[in-house]
Amino acid sequence: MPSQRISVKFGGASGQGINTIGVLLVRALKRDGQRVFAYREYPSLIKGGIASYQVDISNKEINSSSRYCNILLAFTPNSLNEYLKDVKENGIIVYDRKDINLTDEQKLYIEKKNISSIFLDSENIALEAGGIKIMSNIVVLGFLWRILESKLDILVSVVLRHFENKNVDLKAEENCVRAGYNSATFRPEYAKKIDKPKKEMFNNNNGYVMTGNNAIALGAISAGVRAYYAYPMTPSTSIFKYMGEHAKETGILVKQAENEITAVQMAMGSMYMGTRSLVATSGGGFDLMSETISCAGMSETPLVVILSQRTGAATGLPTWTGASDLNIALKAGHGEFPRVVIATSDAKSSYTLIQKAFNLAEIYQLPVILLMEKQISESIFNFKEMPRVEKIERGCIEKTEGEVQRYQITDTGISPRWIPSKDKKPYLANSDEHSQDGSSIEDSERTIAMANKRLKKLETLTKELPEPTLYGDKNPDLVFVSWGSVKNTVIDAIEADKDSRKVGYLHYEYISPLKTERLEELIATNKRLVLVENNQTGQLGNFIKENIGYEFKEKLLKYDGRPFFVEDILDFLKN
Amino acid sequence: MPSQRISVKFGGASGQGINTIGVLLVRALKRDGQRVFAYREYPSLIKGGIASYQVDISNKEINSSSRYCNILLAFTPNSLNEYLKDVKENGIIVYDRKDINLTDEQKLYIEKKNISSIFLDSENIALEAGGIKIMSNIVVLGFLWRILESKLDILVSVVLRHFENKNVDLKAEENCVRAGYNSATFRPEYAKKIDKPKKEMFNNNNGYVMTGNNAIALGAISAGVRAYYAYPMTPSTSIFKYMGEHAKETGILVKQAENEITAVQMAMGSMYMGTRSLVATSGGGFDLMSETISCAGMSETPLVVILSQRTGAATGLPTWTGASDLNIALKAGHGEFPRVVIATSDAKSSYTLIQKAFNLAEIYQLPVILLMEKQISESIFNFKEMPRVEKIERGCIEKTEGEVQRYQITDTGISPRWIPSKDKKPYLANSDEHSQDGSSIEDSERTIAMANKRLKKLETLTKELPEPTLYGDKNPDLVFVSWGSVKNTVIDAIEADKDSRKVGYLHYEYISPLKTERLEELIATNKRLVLVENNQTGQLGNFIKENIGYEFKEKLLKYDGRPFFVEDILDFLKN
Amino acid sequence: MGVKITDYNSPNIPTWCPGCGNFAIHASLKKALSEMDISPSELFMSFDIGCNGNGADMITSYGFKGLHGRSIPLAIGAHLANRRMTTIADIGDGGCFHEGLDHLVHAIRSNYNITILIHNNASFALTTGQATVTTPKEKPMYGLPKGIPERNISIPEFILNQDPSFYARTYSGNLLQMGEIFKAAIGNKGCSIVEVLQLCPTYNREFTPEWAKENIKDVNEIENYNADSIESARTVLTNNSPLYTGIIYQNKTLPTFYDSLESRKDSITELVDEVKTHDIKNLLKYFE
Amino acid sequence: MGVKITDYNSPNIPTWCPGCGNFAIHASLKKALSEMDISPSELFMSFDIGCNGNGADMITSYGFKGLHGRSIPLAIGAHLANRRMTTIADIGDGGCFHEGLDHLVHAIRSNYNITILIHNNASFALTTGQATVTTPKEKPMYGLPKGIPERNISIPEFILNQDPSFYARTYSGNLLQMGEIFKAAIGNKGCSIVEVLQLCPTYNREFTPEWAKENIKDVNEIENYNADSIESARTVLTNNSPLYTGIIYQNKTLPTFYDSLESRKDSITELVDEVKTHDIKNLLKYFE
Ligand SMILES: Cc1ncc(C[n+]2csc(CCOP(=O)(O)OP(=O)(O)O)c2C)c(N)n1
Ligand SMILES: Cc1ncc(C[n+]2csc(CCOP(=O)(O)OP(=O)(O)O)c2C)c(N)n1
Ligand code: SF4
Ligand code: SF4
Ligand SMILES: [Mg+2]
Ligand SMILES: [Mg+2]
Repeated sequence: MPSQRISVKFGGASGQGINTIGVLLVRALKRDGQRVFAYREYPSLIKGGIASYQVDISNKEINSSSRYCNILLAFTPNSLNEYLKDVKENGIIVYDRKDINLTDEQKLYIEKKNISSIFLDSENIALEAGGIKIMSNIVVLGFLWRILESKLDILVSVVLRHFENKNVDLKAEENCVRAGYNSATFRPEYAKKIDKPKKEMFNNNNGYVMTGNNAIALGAISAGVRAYYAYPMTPSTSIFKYMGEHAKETGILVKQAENEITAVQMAMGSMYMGTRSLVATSGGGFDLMSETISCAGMSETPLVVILSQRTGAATGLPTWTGASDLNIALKAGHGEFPRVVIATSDAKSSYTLIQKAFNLAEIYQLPVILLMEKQISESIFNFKEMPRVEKIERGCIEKTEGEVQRYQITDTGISPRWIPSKDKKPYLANSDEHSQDGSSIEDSERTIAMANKRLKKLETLTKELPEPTLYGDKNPDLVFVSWGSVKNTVIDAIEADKDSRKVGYLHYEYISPLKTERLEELIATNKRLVLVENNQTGQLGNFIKENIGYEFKEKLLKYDGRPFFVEDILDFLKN
Repeated sequence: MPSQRISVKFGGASGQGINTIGVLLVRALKRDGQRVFAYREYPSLIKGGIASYQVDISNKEINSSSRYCNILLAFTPNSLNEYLKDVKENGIIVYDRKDINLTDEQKLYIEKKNISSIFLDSENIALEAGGIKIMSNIVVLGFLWRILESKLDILVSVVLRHFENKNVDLKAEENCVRAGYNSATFRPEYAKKIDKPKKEMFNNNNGYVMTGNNAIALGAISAGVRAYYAYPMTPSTSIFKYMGEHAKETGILVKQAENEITAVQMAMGSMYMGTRSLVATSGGGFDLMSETISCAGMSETPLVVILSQRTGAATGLPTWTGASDLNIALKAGHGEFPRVVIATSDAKSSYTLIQKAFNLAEIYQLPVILLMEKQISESIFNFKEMPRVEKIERGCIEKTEGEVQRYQITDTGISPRWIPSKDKKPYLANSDEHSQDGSSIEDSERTIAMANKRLKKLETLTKELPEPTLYGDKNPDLVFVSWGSVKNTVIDAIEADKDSRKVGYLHYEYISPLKTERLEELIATNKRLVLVENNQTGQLGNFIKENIGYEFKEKLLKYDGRPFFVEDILDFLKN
Repeated sequence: MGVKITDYNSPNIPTWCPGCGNFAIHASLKKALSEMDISPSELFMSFDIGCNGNGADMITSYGFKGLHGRSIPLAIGAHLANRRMTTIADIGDGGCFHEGLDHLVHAIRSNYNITILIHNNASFALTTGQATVTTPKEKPMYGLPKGIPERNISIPEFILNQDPSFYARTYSGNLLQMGEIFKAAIGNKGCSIVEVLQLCPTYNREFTPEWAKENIKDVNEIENYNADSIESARTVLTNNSPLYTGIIYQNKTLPTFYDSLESRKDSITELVDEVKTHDIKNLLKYFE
Repeated sequence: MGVKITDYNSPNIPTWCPGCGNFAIHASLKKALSEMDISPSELFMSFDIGCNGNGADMITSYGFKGLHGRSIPLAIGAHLANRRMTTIADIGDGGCFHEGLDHLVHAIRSNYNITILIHNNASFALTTGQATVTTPKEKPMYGLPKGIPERNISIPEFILNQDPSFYARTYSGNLLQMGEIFKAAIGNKGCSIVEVLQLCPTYNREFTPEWAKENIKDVNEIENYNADSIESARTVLTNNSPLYTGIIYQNKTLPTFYDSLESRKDSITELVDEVKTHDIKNLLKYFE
C-alpha cells in the first residue's frame, strides 16, 4: 500500500520564530503517532526575508518533503506570495496579518483550487488569553492542531515541556495553545478537507526526532570523541552548538578556533595524540583544510572531517542545500594519498557513519571525509529506534617493544600505530617522505616503497567496505543511483508509488574507494539506470565513470539550492 | 638518423657552486654549437647533502636527460658513491678530493666498465694559477672542456661574461680556466673515449638557454602582467626571483605577500581592476588558494595561477619533481564552476602558454590553472628561436551604455565585462549567487539560469581549444599519451630510437576542458596506447576515463621524484 | 560637487534586522563619499561575508563581495592595480580578527593607501551569534554557554600596537561623527582603519543606544587632544568609561607601500594603464 | 635523574650548514629536557617546514613535522589531548610571522600551556633566503634587490603587546643561557614564547658571533630587573644596543585555556584517557 502523506508549511520571515513552532508541531505529531519529516528554507540574513518550515506527515517513515503543502500558515505577506502556488487543491491557508492583500490572480488560484483561506486574529486571541503578542504563533499552532483533529493534551504537554526551563509564562503559553485550538474561527469542514494519515503508536514516545547534525554529535559522543574544534560555517555549525551546550555534561573539550586551518590542525594534533576529535565545515572551509588533509594522508594520521554541503561555488547560496562538493571530498589535497569518502543520508546513517568514520580513520590511518548536506544537517528526521552503537576499533598496538617501526612496511599496507605515552617508543610523524622509522628520505627506492605501502592500504580497505545497497523492488525495471539525501526522496517516492512500477534505488554510502560490483551487475542486466544528483555536473556519475567507464544515459540533476522533492521523482517516473 | 647524445654530470653538495659551473658549461656548449639540456637534483637543505647538475649534449634539440652519464665530475665522496653506478661503459670520472676512497666493489665496477678514474688536483692548480681555493671548480670546468675538445676561447669568454659585474678577480678566473684546460693531468685518450655529438651553428649566439620559470616570467612580461604577488614555494619560487630582480627594468610591481591566500586574493583584486597579475605556487600553497579559485569561478573574475608541481602529498620530496597535482588543478575549489587547466612542458611552451592563459582567463572570465613541474621550472632548456609573442586579447567592452549588465545571460555564456573606470558603469562582482546585475539572489529560477550560463562558457570554450598534438611517426604502431615534461623525454626517445619502430606521442597541453576527438580516433584504430605519467595513479588517464570511459591497458608510471629519463622510455620500447 | 548621495543607492532591499547599525553606517558612508565628490565609479569596495558584507547589495560602487576574512587583501590588489580608485575594505570583527587576522597586521605594516572599515558588533552575527575576540567575557554565546574561555583582544590596542597610519573609532549611532571620520580616513594617505562600534540589537544586545549615550565620548572633548601622539592615543584607551571615539591616532609621515617601491618610483601611469604587450628584447639578451 | 642527553639523539645526519645556530639550539634543548628529567616519550614536539623544521630528524621525541606555518595549532591539539606530554611548537620567523601569524596571536590570547620556540634567523632560509618581517630594511634579499618595502615587525614588541604568559629572548651562540631559558619556558604554566636569535651564516650574515658578543646583554645584568612588569619589559626593548636577552617578561597569574574550561573543571583524567564508548542515554531523552 502506498504511503499516505500530507504536509503543513509555516511561512514567514527569519527571526519570527517559525522554527520553534515547527519543532513543536513535529514533536506533538510524533507523540500523536504520526511519522514526520521537517525541512527548513531560510535566507542568508538574520531577520526578515522569506523563510519556511515544512512538516510532512505520514503513516510510514518518510524522510523527504513534498514540493506542495496541504496547509500553509503564512505569517507575512511575502511568504504568502511566495508559497501560495505550492498549496494543493483543496488545501487551506491560514494567515494572521491584516495587511495581507491578495492579487486577483491569487484570488482566482485560491478559488480554482478550492483552497480555504482563513484569517485568524491570532494576536488578539493571544492577548485575550492572557498571553503576549509573540505568543500569537502558539495560537496559530493550536488552531492548526484543531484542523489536524489531534488531541489537545499532547500539544499542550509538548509546548510546556519545550518552555519548561525558559524564562516564559507557562500558563499563558498553555492558554494560548488552548485558545487557538478552541478559536471560533474554526469550522469542521476545514478538518474534513485534510486526509489525515493513519496513526500508529509503536512505543512510549514513538521514536526520536532529530536533525542530522544532532545525530552526528550524538554519534561522535558515542564514538568517544573528546575534543571538538569549531569554526562556524552553515550548515555544519549546529554540531558546534550541540557539542558546546552539552560540554559540561559530556566533558568534551570544545574550542572555537580562529579559523578552519587552526581547527583542523588542532584535530590532527589531538588525533596524533590518541584523542578522537572532530571538525566540521562546509565547502569553503574545507578548501582551507585541504592542505592539512594531504598532510594527514602523508603522515598517516587518522583524521575525520565533516563536510556539510551547501549550494554552489564561493559563497553561493549559503543557507540552501546541494551536493556539489563530492569532487573536493574525493580530490582536494595535493599529491596522492589514500582517503575514505563516506556520505550520510539522514539522521540514523549520520549517527552510524560518524562512528564508522573514526574506526576507519584509526584502523587505516588516513583522513576520512564524511559528506553531509544542509538537507541532512538541518532537516528533522523521525525514526523508531536509534541504530546500535558501533564498537570502537582503533587498530592500535599496546606495546612497542623491539624493532617495531611506525611506518613499517606490511602486507596490508597498515603499519603499527600506537598512542603516544611515556612507556612507549617515541616516533616522528612526518609530512616529508620518510623511511619506515619516520626519518626524512629522498632516495628513489624508499620513496616508491612508502608510496606503495600507502596505496596498499586502500586495496586492503576496499575489500572490507560494503557494496552500495539496493533498495526498492527486488527485480526492478528502473534503478535510480545516487548518494546522500537523494536516497530519502527516492525511497519515499517509491513508497508513494509502490503499486505502479518496479523501481529500485542503488545507494552509495561509501563512495571512495568505490565499490562497483553491484552496479556492474545492474549494468550487465541492461536495467534502465538513472543517475540522480543534487548538483549540476553529476559528480558521482563522473566518479563512477572514472572508475568503471560507465556513462549514465539518463541523469536527473537539480542545482537550484532545493533538495529533491518527492514530486521530482514521481514526475520523472511519469514521463 | 637517431640523435647523438652524451652527458656530463657534476656531483657534489648543495652550496658548493655546482649550479654555477653547470650553467657555465651549458652556455659554453651552446656557443660552441651543441644542443644541451640541463637537469638539477638537490636535497631540501641549504648546504651539504648530495646534489647534481647534469648536462646532456646532443647534435639535435633535446629536452630531457639520460639516466646515465659519460663523464662524472665528483666534488664530494658522497656524490661519487651516489653517482658512480650511473657512469657509462668507457666513461670518465674526475674527482678533486684526496679523501675519496673507493670500495673494492666500486673499483671492480670501474675496471669492468673500462672507466677512467682521474684525480685532478684542482685546488693546487687554482692556487698555482693565482686563484683562490673556491676557483677549483673553474679548474675542473677547464679540464672538462679539454676532454670535450672544445675551443678554450669560448669557455673563457663565457666565464668572463658571467663574472663580469660580480666582485671577483676576473684575471684569476681566466687563469684558472686556462690552467684546468692545460693541466698536465690530461691525456689524449680521455678525449677519445667520448663520442662527441656533431656541432652546428645556426645563428650568432646559437639560440637561447633558460629555465621554464624564466620563460614564464618572460611570457608574463610580454603578456602585460603588471603585478606579481609572491610567496616562496619550491619549485615556483624562481619566478619571483626573476620578477623581483627585473622589477626596476620592467616597472612591474612585486609584492611578497604574507602567505598564499593573500597573494591570490591580491591577484584577484588586481585582475578585477583590469591589471594582469600573476601568482605561482606549488601543491600545498595551491590548496590554500583553492577557495579563492572557487570565488573567481563564481564571480567570473579572470585569474591565472601557476601550479608548479613537486613530489607527493604534504611536504613530500620538496625539491624533487612529479606530476601528481593534476587532480587538484582539475577539481580543487568547492562547488561547480568553469575553469581551464593547461600544462606546459618546456621553456618554449611555458612562454607561449602563460600568454594564452591570460587571454583565456580574460575572454572567458574564469580561473586558469597553468601546471608546471619542477622538471620544467628548474631545468635549463636550449632552443633556437623564441616563440612569437601572443596577441593580447582581453574580451572587454569599451563602453557601458544602456542596459548592459555584468552578468548578462548570452548565447555563449560570456557576459560583457569591462575594466572599472570613472566613465563606466559600476558593478558588483559577487561570490553569492547573483542576478544579471550582480545582486545577490536565492530563488530557484535565476540560480539555475546563472549556473547554466557559467557552464555554457565551457561549451563555447571547448570548441575553441585545440586537440592534443600527435608527435612522432605519422602512422605509429604505438602511441604514448601524456602531458607536461613527459613530452620531452618521449620525443627525445623517439628521436634516439628513430630507426627501430613506429612510435607516436599524443601530448595534452590543454587538459580541461578535455578534447577527445584525436584520442578517440586513435582508440578506434586499435593502436597500442600507453599512458605515461610522472605520478602514482595515472591522473590524466583517470580524467580521460572520466570523460570518455576509455581505460588505458598499459601505463608507465613513475613517482619517485625523478623525471622520466630517456632510458625509461627506451627500455619500455625494448620490452 | 556633482555627486549626490542618491547616486550610491541601490535598487535592492536591505536584509538587516530593524535597528541594525549597518543602516547608519551605509548612510554615513554614502554621505561622506558624496561630500568628497567621489562618484560610485571612482570607488572600489571589497566586502566580506557577514551581515556587514550583506551591505554589498546596498551601495552602488565597483564592488566585490568575496570570501569570509579576505576583504583586505582583495582590496589591496584592487588598489595597487589602480590608485585612482578610492578603495575601502569592508569587514566584520569576525572576519578581521579571526579568519583573516594575518591580513590586518600585514596591511598595516605595509601601509597601503586604503581604508579598512571594521563593523564591530562583538559577534559573528550572520552565522547567528558566535563569539569574537570582542565579545564580553562570560556572555553566553552560540556553542559557548559559559562565554569565551580566552581573553578578549582590544581592537584599538591591537591596531595601535601595529603603528598604523590612521586609527579612528566611531559609533553607528552617531551619523555625524561617522561621516566626518569616514571622510578623514578616506582622505588620509595610508592605511586608515575605522572601527565602528556597531549596534546589533540581535547579538550585541548589551550595547544599546542608551549605554552608548552614557558611555561614549568624543575625543575632541578632551582639550588639545593630540592625535599625532601615540601616547595620547594609548592614554584615552586605557579604560572603557568613557569610551572615546573620534580620530584617535594619525601618523602622516609614514610612506605608503607603493611609494616605497623602487620599481614604481618614476612612473606616472597606473598599472592598469600599462597592460599591453611589453617588449622583452633587452631581457632576452641574458639568455643568449 | 634518569634521562640522559643522549636519549634525545637521533641516528640521522644533520642537514644544517656549518655554523648554523640550529645545532646549538638542539643541543641546549636536549640538555634542558634531560635536566628536567623529561624523557623523549614524555615530549611532544611539532615542527614547521624550514631549516628549523629540518631538526625534526635530529631529536627523538613524539614528533610531528607538519606543514609550513602550522606547528602552533598542531601542538595545541596535541597538548589539549594529553597534558601529561610536555609540548613544544618549533617554528621559524617565516612560518610564525607570515604563513601562520594568526595562530600566534590566538595562541597567546588563549594561553595554552605549551612552549613556542621561534628560530629567528631573519629570513625564509630553507627556500633560499627571502625576507621576513625581521629582515633588516634595505638588505637585498631573494626577489627584493632593494630590500623590503614594508616596515619590520619587532618580535618582542609584537609578542609583549599580546600580553603573553612568558616571553624570553636568547641567542643561539649562548648555550648556557638557552638551556636555562628553555627550562624556565617549559616550566612556566602558560603559553611560553622563546625567541632565539639564530645564527645563520648563510642568510643572516650580518648577525655574527662578533656582533652578538658586542651587542647582546643579559637582562640579569640590569640590577633588580623585574620580569613581572610589562613596563620593565618594554623599557629594555626600546633600543637594540644593547640587545637584551633573558626572561624578559613573565605573568604567572594568567589562567590557562584548559583551566578556564567549565567542561573540564573536575576531571582528573586527560582527554586521551577518555576515548571509549560513551553512553548517550541521557542525551537521547531530549529527542524523544
Ligand atoms: C571560509 C569560511 N568560513 C566560514 C564562513 C561562515 N561565515 C559567514 S559570515 C561569518 C562570520 C561573520 O562575522 P563577522 O565578520 O563579524 O560579520 P558580521 O556578520 O558580524 O557582520 C562566518 C564565520 C564562511 N562564509 N567562509
Ligand atoms: C604552504 C607552504 N607554502 C610555502 C612553503 C615553502 N616554504 C618552505 S620553508 C619556508 C620558509 C621557512 O622560513 P622560516 O619559517 O623562517 O624557517 P627557516 O627556514 O628560516 O628556519 C617556505 C616558505 C611550504 N612548504 N608550504
Ligand atoms: S544580526 Fe546584528 S549585525 Fe546582523 S543584521 Fe541583525 S542587527 Fe545587524
Ligand atoms: S641556511 Fe641558515 S638556518 Fe638554514 S641551515 Fe644554513 S645556516 Fe642554518
Ligand atoms: Mg561581527
Ligand atoms: Mg627563518
